[in-house]
Amino acid sequence: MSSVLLWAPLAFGLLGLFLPRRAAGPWAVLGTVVTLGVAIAIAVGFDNGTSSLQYAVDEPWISGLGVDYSLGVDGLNLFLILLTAVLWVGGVAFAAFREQRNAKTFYFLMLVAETATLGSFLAQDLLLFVLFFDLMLVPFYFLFGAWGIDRSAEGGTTAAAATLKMIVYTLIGSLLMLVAAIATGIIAADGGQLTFSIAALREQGLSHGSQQWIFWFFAAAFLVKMPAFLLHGWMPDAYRAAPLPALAVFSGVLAKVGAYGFLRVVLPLFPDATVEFQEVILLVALASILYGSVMAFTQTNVRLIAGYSSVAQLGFITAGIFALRADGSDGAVLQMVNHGLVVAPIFVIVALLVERTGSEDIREMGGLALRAPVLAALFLIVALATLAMPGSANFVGEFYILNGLFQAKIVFAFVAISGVAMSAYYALRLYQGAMHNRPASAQNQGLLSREIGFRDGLVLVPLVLCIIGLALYPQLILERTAPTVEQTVAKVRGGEAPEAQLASMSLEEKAEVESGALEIVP
Amino acid sequence: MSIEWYIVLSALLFATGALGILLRRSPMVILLCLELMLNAGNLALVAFSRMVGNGQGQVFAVIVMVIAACEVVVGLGLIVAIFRRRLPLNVDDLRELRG
Amino acid sequence: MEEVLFFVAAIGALGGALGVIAMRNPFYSVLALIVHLFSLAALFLLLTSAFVAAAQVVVYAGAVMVLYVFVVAYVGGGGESAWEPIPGQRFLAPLLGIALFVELAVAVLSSSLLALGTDGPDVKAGFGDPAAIGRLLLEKFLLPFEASSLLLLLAAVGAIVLASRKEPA
Amino acid sequence: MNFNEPHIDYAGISPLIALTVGLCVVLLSGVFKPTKRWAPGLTTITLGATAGLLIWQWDDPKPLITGALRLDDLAISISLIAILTAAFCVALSLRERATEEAGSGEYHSLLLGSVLGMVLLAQATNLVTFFVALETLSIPLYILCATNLRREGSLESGLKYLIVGSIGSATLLYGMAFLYGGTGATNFGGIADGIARNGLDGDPLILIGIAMAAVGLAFKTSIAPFHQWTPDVYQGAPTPITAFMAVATKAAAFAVFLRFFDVALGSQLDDWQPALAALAAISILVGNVGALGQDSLKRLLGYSGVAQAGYMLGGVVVLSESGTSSLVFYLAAYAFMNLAAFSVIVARERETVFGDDIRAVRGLGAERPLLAWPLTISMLALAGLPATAGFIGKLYLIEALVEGDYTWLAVFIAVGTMISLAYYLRVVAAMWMRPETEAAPGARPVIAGASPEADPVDPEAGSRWYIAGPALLASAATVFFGVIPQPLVEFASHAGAALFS
Amino acid sequence: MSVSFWAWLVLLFPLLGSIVIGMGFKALPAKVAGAIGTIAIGLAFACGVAALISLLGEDAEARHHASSLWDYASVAGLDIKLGIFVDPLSVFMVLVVSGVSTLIHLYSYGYMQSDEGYHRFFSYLNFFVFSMLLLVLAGNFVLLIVGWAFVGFASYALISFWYRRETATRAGMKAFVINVVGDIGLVLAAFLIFRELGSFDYGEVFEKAPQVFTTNEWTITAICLLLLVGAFAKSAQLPLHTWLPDAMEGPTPVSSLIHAATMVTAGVYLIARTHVLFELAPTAADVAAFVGLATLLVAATMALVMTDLKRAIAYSTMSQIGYMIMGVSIGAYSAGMFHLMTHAFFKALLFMAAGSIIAAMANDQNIDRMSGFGRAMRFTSFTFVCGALALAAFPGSSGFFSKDEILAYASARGGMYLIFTVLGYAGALMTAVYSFRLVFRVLPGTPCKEAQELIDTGHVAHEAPKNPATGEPEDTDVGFPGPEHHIAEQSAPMRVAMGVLAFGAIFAGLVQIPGVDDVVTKFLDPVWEGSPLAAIEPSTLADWEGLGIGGVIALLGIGIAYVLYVARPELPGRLEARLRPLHTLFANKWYFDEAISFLVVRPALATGRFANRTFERFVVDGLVTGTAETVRGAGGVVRAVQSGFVRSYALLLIAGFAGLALYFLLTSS
Repeated sequence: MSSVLLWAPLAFGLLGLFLPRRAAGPWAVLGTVVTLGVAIAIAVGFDNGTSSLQYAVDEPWISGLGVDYSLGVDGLNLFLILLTAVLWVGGVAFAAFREQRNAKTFYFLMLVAETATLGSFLAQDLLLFVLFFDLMLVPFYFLFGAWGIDRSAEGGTTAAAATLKMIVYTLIGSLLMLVAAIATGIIAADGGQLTFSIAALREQGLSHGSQQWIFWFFAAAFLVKMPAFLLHGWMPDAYRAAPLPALAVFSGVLAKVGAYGFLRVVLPLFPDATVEFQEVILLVALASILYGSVMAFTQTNVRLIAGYSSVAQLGFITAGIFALRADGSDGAVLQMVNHGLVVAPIFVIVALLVERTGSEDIREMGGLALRAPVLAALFLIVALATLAMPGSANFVGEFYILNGLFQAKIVFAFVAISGVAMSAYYALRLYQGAMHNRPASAQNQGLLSREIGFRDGLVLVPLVLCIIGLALYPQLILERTAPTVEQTVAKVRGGEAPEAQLASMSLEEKAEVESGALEIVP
Repeated sequence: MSIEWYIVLSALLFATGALGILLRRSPMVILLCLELMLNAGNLALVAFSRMVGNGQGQVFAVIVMVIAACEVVVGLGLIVAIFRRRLPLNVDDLRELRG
Repeated sequence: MEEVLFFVAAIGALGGALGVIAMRNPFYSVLALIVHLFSLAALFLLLTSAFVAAAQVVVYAGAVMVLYVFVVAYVGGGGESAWEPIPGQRFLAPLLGIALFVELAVAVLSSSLLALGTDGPDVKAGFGDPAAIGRLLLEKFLLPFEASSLLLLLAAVGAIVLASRKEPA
Repeated sequence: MNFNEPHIDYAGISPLIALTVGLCVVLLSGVFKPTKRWAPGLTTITLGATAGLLIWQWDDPKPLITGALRLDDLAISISLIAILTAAFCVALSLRERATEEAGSGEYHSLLLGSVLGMVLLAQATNLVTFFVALETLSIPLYILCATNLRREGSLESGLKYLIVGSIGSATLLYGMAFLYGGTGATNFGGIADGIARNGLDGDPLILIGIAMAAVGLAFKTSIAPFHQWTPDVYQGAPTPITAFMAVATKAAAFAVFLRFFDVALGSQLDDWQPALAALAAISILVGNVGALGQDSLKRLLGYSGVAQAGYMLGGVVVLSESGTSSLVFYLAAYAFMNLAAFSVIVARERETVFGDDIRAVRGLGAERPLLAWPLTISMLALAGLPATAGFIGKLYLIEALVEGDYTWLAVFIAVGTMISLAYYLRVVAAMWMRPETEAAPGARPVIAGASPEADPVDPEAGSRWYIAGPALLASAATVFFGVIPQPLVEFASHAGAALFS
Repeated sequence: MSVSFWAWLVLLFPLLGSIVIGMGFKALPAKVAGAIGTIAIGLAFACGVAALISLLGEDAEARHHASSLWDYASVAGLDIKLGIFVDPLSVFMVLVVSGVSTLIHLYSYGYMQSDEGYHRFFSYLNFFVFSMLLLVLAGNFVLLIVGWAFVGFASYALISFWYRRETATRAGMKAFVINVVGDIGLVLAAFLIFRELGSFDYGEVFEKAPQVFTTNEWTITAICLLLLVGAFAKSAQLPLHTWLPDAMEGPTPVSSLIHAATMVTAGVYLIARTHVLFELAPTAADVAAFVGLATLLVAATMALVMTDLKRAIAYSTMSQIGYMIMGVSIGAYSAGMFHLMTHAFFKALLFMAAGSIIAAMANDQNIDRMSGFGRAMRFTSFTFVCGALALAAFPGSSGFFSKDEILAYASARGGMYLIFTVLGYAGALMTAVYSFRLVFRVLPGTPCKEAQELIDTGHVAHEAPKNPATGEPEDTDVGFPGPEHHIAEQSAPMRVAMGVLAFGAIFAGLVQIPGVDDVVTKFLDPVWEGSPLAAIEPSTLADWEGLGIGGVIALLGIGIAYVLYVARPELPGRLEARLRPLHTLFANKWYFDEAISFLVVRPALATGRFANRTFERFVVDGLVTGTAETVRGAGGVVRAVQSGFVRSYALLLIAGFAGLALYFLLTSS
C-alpha cells in the first residue's frame, strides 16, 4: 500500500512523458488525485490506537550496505503524507490551468518531487530517508531554475543563481547528514550486523559521545531545510525566483520535512544529545520566530512576507518539538499540517494577486476586495489561520506548542508568544495591503475588476475547506498523532524520573500505566 | 668500497637529473635529464643487486634500459612532430593549456 | 685500487650529469650524457654486473645516443635564452634538488640495514654474467621481458605516428 | 646448460594473448588500404574476446608465470572496467580527426597496447611487471594524446604528459630500487617477508621507497599535488582518448595501488595511512576548487577527476575489504558517469564551433534533450545526488571510511561534494536554464587549436548511433545502478574479497 | 428542553444567520438579508429567555450546567472539549447581549439601507453576536479565548468595514493588534492555570483553586494579572484603551453595539466569571480596581474636552466601564453586572441618537458645528436626552441606581475602599457635566445649516461626502455613506429600536431599587455563593444615602453644564484659556498614543528596518557570499598555480615528493 502511494506519482510522471503535451497537465492532475486517493485510503484504514508502524514494507535493498527498502506509516507521518498529497493536487491543478513552458518536463518534475517527498516521509530506513531527503531537491532545482523568474533586472539574482544557492545551501546540511547517518548505523552496529532501520537503531542506541556530534550533523540538515534563523540565507532569492505552483508545494511541505526529521530521527536516536542541546535548539527556534516575524512585517514583496512568516512558523514548530513534552510535539505535528495548509493557499493567492495587479509589491496592490469579494473572503480565512486566530487549528497547534514550552521552559514560552502578536500584524498587513484601502497605483485600477475564476476556485476552495474542517475538529489529527508522539517523547525523557513522565502523560496513558499496560523506562 | 657510496652517488645523480628538468627549457635536454634520473635508478638497482647478492636487480635494470629507450623514442618523435608544426622547441612556449 | 676506480668513475658520472644540465647547446649535452653513461658502465663493472655494463654501452651509448644525435642534427640544437619566465623557479629548483639529495642520502645512511655498510656478500663466479641474466630473463622474468619487447614495438609505432611525413594542411 | 622453463597457465594468460594477438592484427590491418576500415571492428572484437576470456576466469584466483601476475577478481573487475572504457573510446573515435591523423590501425593498436598495460598492471604482483605494465600503459597514451597532430594543444598535452609522466615513473623506479634493496625481493609477497625478515619496520629506506612509489601512483591517479598534468592533458588530448584515460588509467592505477600497498606494504600501514589520507583530503580540496569557473568542459572534468580520485583514495587509505569493494564500485560508477559526459562533449565538439567550451551545451535541454539528459544525469551523478550510481558510490565509500575510523575524511568528501555542486550544476544550468549572460553568438572560444579548419562542423554528430548510443547507454547505466545497485555491489564485493580473506 | 439545549440554540442562530447571509450575498435581496440577520438574533434572544425560564425552574444550587458537543483537542493531558457552561451569570449576559443586539440589528436594518456592503455588514454583525455569546457561554478557558478572539476579529472587520478608508483600516488594525495582546494575556493565564490545576475547565478550575492556592501566593496573583491584561485590552482600560476612540471609524451601529453595549464589557464579565480566582488574589483584584478607577477619571477628563461627538461618547464608555471593572474587582459583582446592563441600554441609545445626528450632518462629527437639532429632530433629541440622563445618573434613571450601587458597596466595604466611593462620585460629577455638555451643545440653539435644511425640507441632501478625519472624498463604491441619509425618526425600525432602549435607559433601574426589589442581585446570587465579598451588603439606609449624594451630584453636574454651555457660553473658552496646560493634556488624550508609538511601535519598526537593511544583507547573506568568495578565491589560487609551465608542474611534483619524503623520514623509527 505504501509502495503504491510512493511510486504512483513517479509512474504517472514517466507515462506523462509519452503523452501529447496538451494532455500532460490533466494527466498530471489525474496522477496527483490518484495519489491523494491512495493516501486517503491509507488514512481511513489507519488504526489510531497504536503507536506502531502500519502499512509497513521492509525489503533488503542493498544487502551489502545494510540498506533496506522499508516504508511505513504511523502517527508522525500519516497526516504529513495526506498534506503532501493534498497540496500536490492543488499545486499541479493550479499549474495545469495555466500555460506552462515545456509542459511535459514540468509535470514530470512535479510528480518526481511528489514521490521524493512522500518517500522521505514514508522511509523507515535511515539511509533511505537521507536518500529521499536529498532527492527532493533535484526536481525543485530544475523547477525553480528553469521555470523560475529572472530577477537580475530588478537587482536580484537570476533563477539559476538563486536555485544554485538554494541547493548548495540545503545540500550542505544533507550531505553531512549522510555521513552522520552512516556513522550512526556503523557505530550502533559496533561490528555486528549492520542495519539502518530506524526502529532497530532506536533499540541499539548510541554512546553519548557519538550522539553529540551526530546530533549536530542532523540538526544542521533539518535547520537549513526549514529554514531556521541564520541558515535561511537561501530562502529570499529562491522564493523570489520560484514559479508559484512549485513554490506552493515546496513551502507547504518541504520545510516540514526538516521538522519531521527531528521527530523521526533525532529524538528517538539521539535522546541524550537532544536533552543536552535542548536549550540551544530552542534559542535558534526563538530567534527564528522573532526574526522571521520582524522580517515579515518589514518586507514589501508578498512572496517574502509569506516566506519569512514560515520561518517564524517553523520556529514555533521546532520550539514545540524541543519542549520535549508530549503536548509540545503533538502541537508541532498538528502545526506542520496546519502551516502547510495555509501557506500553500497563500502562494496560490499571491499568484492570483500578481495576475491581477502585475506586481509582487504589496504597496502596488490594494482595494481588490471591491471587485473580488469571494477571493477576499478566502484570503481573509487563510490570513486568519496564518496568524493562528483562536478557533483555527493553527491556534490549537500553537496552543499545544506553547503550552508544552511553557510547562517545560517558561521563559522561552514568554518570548515565543510575542511572535503571536507580530504574526497578527504581518498577516493582517498582507491581507489589508492587497484587499483594502485604495489601489496604490493608477494602472492597477483597471485590473481590479476580476473575481477569482471558477477553476482557480476549484484549487483554492477545497484547501480553505480543509482549513475550516480542521478548525472545527483538530482532534482528528491529534488523537491519531498522540500515541506515536508520546512514545517518541517518552524515549527522550527516558532518563527522567517516572513522576516527571507521568506528569507529561495523557489521562489515558496514566490509566495504562496504572494498569501496567505501558511501563515507564527509568 | 661499501654499497652506501654507490647509493649516495645514485641519489646525487637522481637529484641532478631532477634539477636539470626544472631548469632546462629545451625538450631534448629535458629528455636527457629524464635519462639521468632513470640511470640513477639503474645504478641503485645494480648496487642493491650486488648487496643482496641476487641478479633480479640487474634484470630490472636491463628492462629499465629498454623502457628508457622507448621513452626516448617517443619523446624524440614528439619533438620532431612539434618541430614539424613549426612550434618553438621550448617547453615554456608550450603553454596554451593552463588555468 | 677499487676505491680509485670508483671515484674516477663517480666523478665521470657526476661530471657528465652536470654537463648535461649545464651545457647551453643540446648537442654538447648529448656528448656529456655519453660520458656519463660510460662512467656508469664502469661502475656497473665494479659491481660485478658485466651484462648490464655491456648493455649500457651497447644500447645507450650506441643506439639511443645516435638517435639523439640525429634528431638534434635534424631540429638543430639552438641554445636557449638565459631568461627565466617562471618566478621563483631559479630559486626553488636548486633548493629542491638539494632537498631531494639530502632526503635520499639520509634515508640510506640512517637505515638500520647493516648490509648497506658492506661491500656486499661474496658472490660465486658468473654472478651478473649474460648466462645468469639470461636465465632470469627467461625464467622468473619471462613476462616482463616479453612485455617490454611489445612495448618497444608500440614505441616504434608511436614514433612512426608522430614523426611520419604528413605535412599539415 | 640446464634451463627449466617456467610453468605457464595458458588459460590464465589467455586474455593477455588475445589482446596481444588482436593488437598485432589491428596493427597489420592498418598497413593495407582496404583493411584500414576494419581496425575499429577488429579492436572491438579483440576487446570483446578479452572481456569474454576474463569473465571466463572469474572467481578462479591463481598466480601466473612464476608469480609475475596474479589473476583474481580484483584484477578481472578492473580489467573489465578498462576494456569497457576502451570500447566506448573506440565508438567515440569513429570519424574522429585524431584517428585519421594517426592512421586507424596505429591508433587502435596503441589503444589496445594501453589496455594491455592496464590488464597487466591490474594483475601485477612483481615490481618488474609492475613497472613494465605501468609504462606499457603510459607510453601509448603519451602518443595517443598527441595524435591530433594539427592541434598545438594536442602536441603540448602529449609532451607535458610525457615529461611529467616520466618524472613520475623515474621516481617510482627509484622507490622500487629502495624496496628491492631493503628486501632483496621483487615479488610483492617477497617484499613483505623481507621487511619482516630484515626487521625494517618503519625503516627510512623502506619508508622513502614507499613515499616514492606512492608518488608514482598518485601521479597516475592524478592525486594532488601530483595532479597538475591532468587538466592540461585532458583538455589537449583528443576527447575520446581523454575519456579513456580519465577512467581506465585511474582504474588500473588504483588496482595496483591496492595490491601493492596491501600485499607488499600492508605491514607499514600505520606509517603510510595518514599520509595517503592527507593526500586524499588535499586532492578533494584542490580538485573541487580548481574546477570552479572552468569554461572548458574537459578541463572541468579533469579537475573533477582530481577530486574524485581524492574520494577514491579513501578506499585505499582504510585498506579494508569494504574499502576495496567501495573503490571498485566507485570506479565502475565513475566510468559510466564520465563516459556519458564525454560522449556528449564529443558530439558537441563536432556539432558546434565552440569545441568543448561550456557554451557548446547552452540551451541543449530545449533543442537536443537526447544529448542533454545524459550530460545532466552524469553531472548529477558526479555531484553524488541520489538515484544515481554516484550517490550509492559515495555512500559505499563513506561507509568504508567510517568503518575504518576515517570519519573526518568522510566529512571531507561531503564538504568537497558541496563545493563540486557549484560547477557541476553550472553545466546543468547552462543546458536547462536561461543563460546568466548571453554569449556573443559564433564567438570562438579561446581554447587550444579549436580553429575552424581544425574540426569540420557536423551538425548531425549528436544523433549518430556511435555517439548517441554510448551516451544513452552510459547514462542509463548510471541511473540503473543508482536505483538497483545490488548487482554492481556484488561485483565489487567479489573484487574486495579477492584481496582480503 | 434543558437549559444547555437552549444555550446551544442561542449560539446556533447567529452563526447560521451569519453563514446564510455571507453565502447568499449575491442571491439574497438586501432587505431579506437584513431581516434574516435581525430575526436570527431575535431567535437567539428568545432562546435566551427560554434558557432563563428553564433555569429559574431549578432550585438555586443546581443552577449551573456544563455541556459539551465533542472533544475539540484533548490529548497529552490537555482535555479541551467544545463545551459550554450555563449559569445565571452567563444567561444574564446572554440576555443583555442578544437583547441589545436585536434592537441594534433592527436599527441597522434601517440605518444601513443604502450601504453597498449591506450583506457583509449583517453577516459580520451576526458573526459578532455569535462570538460574543460564545464568549459568555464558553465552558472552559480555551473556548473563552476563542470567543474572546472572535469578537476581536468581528470588531476589526466592522471597524474597517468601509475598507477603502485608510483611517478605518488603520483603526481596525490597531484594535486587532491590541486585542491580540489581550488574548496573549489570557493564553498565558490559561497555561499557568493548567500548570497549577491541570485543567482548563471552569468547573474543575473554580473547584480546585481554593484548595490549591493560598491567598495571594504569586502564582494565583500572576494568573489574575494575566487575566487582567486580557480584560483591560478588551474593555479599553488604561493603558490599552487607545484603540477604542479610533474604533469610532466604524459605522455607528457598530460603535453602539460592539464598542459600547457588549464587547467592551467582556472584561467585566471575565472578572466576574473568574471572581473565585480574584478573591484568592486580592492584590490583583485591587490592581484591577485602581486601574478601573484611574480609567474612569482619565476618560472622563478626555470626554470633557472632546469635540468629536462619537469620540466623546466613546470616552464616556471607557469611563463607565471603569466603574464596572472597579465594581466587580472590589466585589460588587451584582452591582457591576447591573451597571453593565443599564449601561448597555443607555450607551447604545446614545450612539444611535448620535448616529442619527451625524448622518444628518453628513458624517461630520464635530459638535462645534452642531446646534439646534432639538427642533430639527425631535424624536432623536428626546432619546438622546433620555440616554444622557441615564448616563448622568439623573435620579430615577437606570444609571442612577446601577452606578450608585457600586459606590455604595465600595463604602460598605469600607477601609481604603472609601477612596473608590469618593473618587467615584468625582467621576460621576464629570460624567454629568460632559454628558449634558453634549446635550446642550447639540440640541438647543439656532439650527446649524444641516439642521435648518432638515427643518425646512424634512430631509437632507449633501454634496459628495468627505472623510472628516482626512477630508478625502469617500469611496461610495463600498457604500459609505450611501446616497441618502438615515435620520432616525424617518425609519420605523430605527424608531422602535431607539424607543425600546429609551424606555430601558430610563426605567431599567426600577428592578433594583434598594429596599424595594433586587431582581438582578437575587438572580445572580447563586453565582457568587460561598464568596465572602459577595456576602457584604450595604444596608438599605446606606444605599439611600449614596443615592442621595449621587442624585445631588448628578443635578449639580447638569447644572454646571447648563451654566457653561447655555447660560454663559463664553465661560468654557475662558476656562480653557485659564487651564491651558490641563486642556491640552486632555485634548491630546493624555498623550497615550504618542507614548505607545514611542515605546512599542517605533522600536519594533526600527528593529525591522535594521534586520532588513543591515542584518540580512551583511550577516545572513555575508555567511553565504563570504563562504562562496573564499572558495572561489581558493579556486583562483589553484588556477594561478596551474600556470601551464610544465617545469613548474615538475617543480610542484618534486616538491610534493620532498614533502612526503620529509614526513616519512620524520615518522621513521
